[in-house]
Amino acid sequence: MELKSKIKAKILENTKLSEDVFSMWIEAGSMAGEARTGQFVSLYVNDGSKLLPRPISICEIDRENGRLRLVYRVVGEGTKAFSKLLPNVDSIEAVGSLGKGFPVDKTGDSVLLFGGGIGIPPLLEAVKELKKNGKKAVVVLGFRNKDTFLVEDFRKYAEVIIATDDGSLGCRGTVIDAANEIKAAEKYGITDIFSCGPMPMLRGVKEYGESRGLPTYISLEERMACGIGVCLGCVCETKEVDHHSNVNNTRVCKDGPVFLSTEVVI
Amino acid sequence: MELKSKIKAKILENTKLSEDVFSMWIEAGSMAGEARTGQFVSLYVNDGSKLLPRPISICEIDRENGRLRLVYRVVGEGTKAFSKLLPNVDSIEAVGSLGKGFPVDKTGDSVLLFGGGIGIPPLLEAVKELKKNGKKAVVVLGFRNKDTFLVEDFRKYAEVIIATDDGSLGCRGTVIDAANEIKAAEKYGITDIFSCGPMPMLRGVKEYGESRGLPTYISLEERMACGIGVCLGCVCETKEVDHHSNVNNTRVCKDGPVFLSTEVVI
Amino acid sequence: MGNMSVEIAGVKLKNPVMTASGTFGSGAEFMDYIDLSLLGGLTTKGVSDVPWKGNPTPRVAETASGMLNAIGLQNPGIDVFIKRDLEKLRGIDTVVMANVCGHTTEEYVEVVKRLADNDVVKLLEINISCPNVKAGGITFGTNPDAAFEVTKAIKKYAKQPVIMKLTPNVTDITELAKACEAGGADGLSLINTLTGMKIDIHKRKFALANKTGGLSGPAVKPVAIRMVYQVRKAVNLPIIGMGGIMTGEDAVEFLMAGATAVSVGTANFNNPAASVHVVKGIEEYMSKYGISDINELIGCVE
Amino acid sequence: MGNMSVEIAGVKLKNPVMTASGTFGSGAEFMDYIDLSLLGGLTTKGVSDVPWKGNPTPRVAETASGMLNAIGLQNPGIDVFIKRDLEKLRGIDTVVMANVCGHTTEEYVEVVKRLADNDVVKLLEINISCPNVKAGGITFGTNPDAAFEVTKAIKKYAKQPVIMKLTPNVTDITELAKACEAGGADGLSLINTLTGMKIDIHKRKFALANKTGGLSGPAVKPVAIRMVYQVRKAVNLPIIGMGGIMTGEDAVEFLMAGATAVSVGTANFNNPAASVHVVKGIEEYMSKYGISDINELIGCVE
Ligand SMILES: Cc1cc2nc3c(=O)[nH]c(=O)nc-3n(C[C@H](O)[C@H](O)[C@H](O)COP(=O)(O)OP(=O)(O)OC[C@H]3O[C@@H](n4cnc5c(N)ncnc54)[C@H](O)[C@@H]3O)c2cc1C
Ligand SMILES: Cc1cc2nc3c(=O)[nH]c(=O)nc-3n(C[C@H](O)[C@H](O)[C@H](O)COP(=O)(O)OP(=O)(O)OC[C@H]3O[C@@H](n4cnc5c(N)ncnc54)[C@H](O)[C@@H]3O)c2cc1C
Ligand SMILES: Cc1cc2nc3c(=O)[nH]c(=O)nc-3n(C[C@H](O)[C@H](O)[C@H](O)COP(=O)(O)O)c2cc1C
Ligand SMILES: Cc1cc2nc3c(=O)[nH]c(=O)nc-3n(C[C@H](O)[C@H](O)[C@H](O)COP(=O)(O)O)c2cc1C
Ligand code: FES
Ligand code: FES
Repeated sequence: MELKSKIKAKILENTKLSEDVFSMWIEAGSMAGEARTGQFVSLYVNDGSKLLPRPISICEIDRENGRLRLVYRVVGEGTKAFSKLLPNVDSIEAVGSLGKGFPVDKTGDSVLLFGGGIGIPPLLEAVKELKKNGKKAVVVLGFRNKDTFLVEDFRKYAEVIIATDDGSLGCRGTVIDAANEIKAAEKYGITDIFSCGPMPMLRGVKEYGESRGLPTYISLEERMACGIGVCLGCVCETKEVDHHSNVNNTRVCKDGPVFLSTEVVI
Repeated sequence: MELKSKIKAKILENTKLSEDVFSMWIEAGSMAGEARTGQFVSLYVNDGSKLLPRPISICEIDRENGRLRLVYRVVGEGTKAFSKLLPNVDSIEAVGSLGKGFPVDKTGDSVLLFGGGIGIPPLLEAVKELKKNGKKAVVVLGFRNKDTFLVEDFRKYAEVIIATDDGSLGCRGTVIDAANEIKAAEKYGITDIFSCGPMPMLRGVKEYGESRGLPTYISLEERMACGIGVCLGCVCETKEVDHHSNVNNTRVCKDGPVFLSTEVVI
Repeated sequence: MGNMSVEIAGVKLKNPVMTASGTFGSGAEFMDYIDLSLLGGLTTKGVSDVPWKGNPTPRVAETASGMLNAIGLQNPGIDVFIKRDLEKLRGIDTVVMANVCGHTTEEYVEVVKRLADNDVVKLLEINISCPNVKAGGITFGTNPDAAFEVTKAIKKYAKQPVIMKLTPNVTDITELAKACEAGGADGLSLINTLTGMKIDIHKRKFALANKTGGLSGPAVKPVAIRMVYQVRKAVNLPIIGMGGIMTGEDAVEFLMAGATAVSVGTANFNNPAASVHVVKGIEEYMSKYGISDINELIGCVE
Repeated sequence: MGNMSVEIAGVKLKNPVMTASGTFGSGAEFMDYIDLSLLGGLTTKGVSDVPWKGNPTPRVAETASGMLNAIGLQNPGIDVFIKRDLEKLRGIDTVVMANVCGHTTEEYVEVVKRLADNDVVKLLEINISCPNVKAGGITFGTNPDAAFEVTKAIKKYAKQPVIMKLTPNVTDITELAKACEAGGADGLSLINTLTGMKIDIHKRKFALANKTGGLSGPAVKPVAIRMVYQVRKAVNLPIIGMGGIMTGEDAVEFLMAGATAVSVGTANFNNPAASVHVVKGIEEYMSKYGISDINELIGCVE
């Protein structure tokens, strides 16, 4: 068996998408070949004082060329350092791909995807793969304002509905408001829901999906130390006793980040 | 009064001189204008885990263009990081110029300079200035072997005598052996001695100079934390009670690194 | 290549590099990343008599050259640990040390009894020093009398050598070390984490739900080296040194300070293969300086 | 801009940023680098009744996100300090805190008496915690009874408010804090350095001639924040917080933990203007969040 290892991935592209959101393509070799939609990679900062990984979801997978796209928001010193890396000059250390992603192979015909803010990127690979599997994807994207990102990328594969907090673009309000406005689940004969975004949104999505009896997959975030399931730093409470931990806690990094909404307590 | 401050100096050149010795030119602005021969600058590593300065002697001063030359040996992680900086792309943080240098203005007509290993670089600016002041300079340089550096630079301004530990170039033995072999002090009517290098060499030079009654200036090294005279980390024992510290200890960074050999206990 | 094997309380390790409890899961999780048999040993996550749920999240936070954790010793309990986790390690050619936690002497003893006849476990490490458990735990670790008593109680039932793991959050660690020695300990592990705190100034909240957590990583190495040195001068027990080991050079520093073996902890989060890199780094050091037996290095700085 | 001034034991600081003893010389050395009047205050290097020569070199070593020092309190003695060093600070619009060290209660008292009528000194900081002095010093700092006694003795003669500076090398820092409070202290400074050690594995020697030294810098910040928080809950004295402050954000973290003022230490070695940058960083934080009075931040995290 081939061992997984930390790689030094060349930066192929690193461009600004909106005020504080950047898109990076890295040369990831076999890591890209094995990557699954909804998984994440652990990126490391090139600074001896910053030891822990920055988990970043996989936004697009180019398996043939061994490349991964990562879209990230600059929120702290680590992501700031990432935004300064120069394509074709710099490299970044990465471990991955990690976790369990969206079950793109197991859904029904028509999937509704809710993405909020920096939770949007991982849904892009999901809609691509859903489309490849011959399924319909409808995406509701929530932004703070009209300073959006990735919208055109989504339009290539799915119908896109936009909600903004300030109403400067699309529907004013939450992604749930936007979905309700057009009765999305009913209109598109939705069979499954995928979602990634801030916790209040995920709670709304959980309610939206469960109240309609739809399998609802949500991607969670938690502070991580290892990213590989060994430190128990990143747990989320579970309804039932977790298979691994033998208590009502599951590891977001290893058993998630994507969970069926009915399994976890959020 | 203009305050001194930490500058971000552009790397103008960063080339390998020998197996592990590099030469760097930095854009230092007014810092270069004020620099004196034998002073040093504090260089900082661009890594949050390494907080303390790396003191590096000034090898050449280009006052007109505001540039400084620093020649350093890669011995640890900080100097290794320096050696990877790219000219015209990277910058380096620096504080300086610091300390008291060689008294190029106060010597007699003929100065004998002893340099050993990575103690050699600061003598280059010294010979340049001695020559400019119309004085004669004779330089004895000690290397481990024939993998030398800066020799041609010195030849422009001074007569150069070489000693190597393994005899692969010049005189086999120490710089003192080489000086003795040609009776240098006597032959050149030496009036003063300047020296920089490892401690055993400095002890030899001190003895050589003092036994001949020559003013002997030696440049010392000590582990530093501040480089600006405030932590008392870098002291050297003194014969007399030191003016600043009021004990028999003087600060290498502030009151040195160059001392009259008769003042310090080494 | 020189001899790298060392002995801790009669148990031979092929090299002095182990992994630190709580940073290495139950060991098996690392099989995707490294060949476990390259390690001298591994230490499993603290296990208690019944499953523990641990603390609320956030449980971890990054700090300068280190991290804070307040996992709260979440673990599946001794039953699942023995039946499932230890079985995964059976047959792997490395020394397994089981780390044991509890709130009371009885709880420690219960776990030790259950492990007594398990032949996968070759060493017991008793965590009397976790700062994240409110009752019991920490008082054993800071009070010499309690440390003495719990060591004695455990020794009565333990069939494997007993390594007592000490906390650095004390005025004089040698007192604790001596108490454990007097209680019959076969070795000592040090250091556990230093109690620390971080505040998120933007949210005006503690970075950890538990407020305080344990500081680990290179930041604490100087404290760990000092304590290993102090303890080595105070007792006659083998020491497993840890605290901030990232490289083979860090490990050599612990050996020179007096540790017989070392554990790699936080570094596993920086690179899942860190422990194996530490082994290789020690090898390089030994060949660079022509060291024929690693035991020469142990405590060589006086 | 919001109000930045705070009060420590009746002494008003224009902002909460001071500098830490031993990292700022006698203050005047920094005039080449910063305008001292931008600081809330400055603390001078520890001074004793007679000149102290300190330890042999090497006295300092770098560690991950920190450093070790074993200066051994070299200082020119109280005479030169008063006649020369303090005079250079006369007229500068910042609060001068004199840091006092000694081996015995008598030595501390002698220095305090000598400073009693000096009008440049506005605060006294009593270092009962330096780990680098073999006799006296450290025992005061780790023993509550001794801390109480020395505080009481000093208070009898001191004319300036007395800030007792505590060591982090103890099992329970609140005991020491309470002892100083009972002895009449007007405030507390914390933390001094954590005792640490580094070995040069290539030379097989201690990195410091003194073997052990004091660890400071960002590496220790989580420990310092924890202790400030603990002490604030235990006593009713103003706290000057320190340990690893590099930026305004670090300073705000200390204020939120419960410090009324902060001291910038090791950061001065990374950048001689660090203390002034900390002042500016706090200003930026306040204006970003629209804070009208810095006192709102003090202890705001519960
Ligand atoms: C499974 C998962 C997937 C993610 N995918 C993305 C993505 O695709 N794009 C993106 O921009 N962000 C993503 N995030 C959030 C991202 O990890 C953080 O924004 C990033 O780690 C911040 O690092 P920093 O150094 O800039 O911030 P700092 O605040 O300086 O980081 C300090 C520490 O906190 C951790 N941290 C800070 N914020 C978070 C957070 N929100 N979640 C987890 N850890 C955090 C950092 O990893 C680091 O250890 C994801 C998080 C998780 C858990
Ligand atoms: C006044 C003075 C002038 C110097 N001039 C030169 C020069 O022109 N060229 C040159 O190559 N070197 C010079 N040195 C030595 C140089 O400072 C060290 O080699 C360098 O700091 C090593 O840094 P590092 O990170 O590579 O090594 P590390 O060993 O990783 O450094 C760790 C720490 O130790 C300190 N340190 C390590 N070696 C020394 C040393 N020999 N002296 C002082 N501190 C040390 C570093 O500054 C750092 O804080 C000078 C030293 C002094 C005191
Ligand atoms: C996330 C985490 C969990 C830990 N859990 C335990 C534990 O269960 N039992 C224990 O004795 N020590 C535990 N520790 C302490 C480590 O085993 C080790 O003593 C400490 O982290 C210092 O080593 P390091 O700096 O290499 O990490 C834990 C440390 C971390 C970082
Ligand atoms: C080089 C050095 C010298 C010090 N000297 C003293 C001293 O004389 N008196 C004292 O009370 N503290 C002394 N300290 C401790 C500092 O004042 C401060 O408490 C400690 O360094 C933590 O702050 P920092 O992390 O910001 O440096 C010294 C610290 C350093 C680094
Ligand atoms: S981050 Fe360590 S278990 Fe998930
Ligand atoms: S290095 Fe601080 S006084 Fe010289």
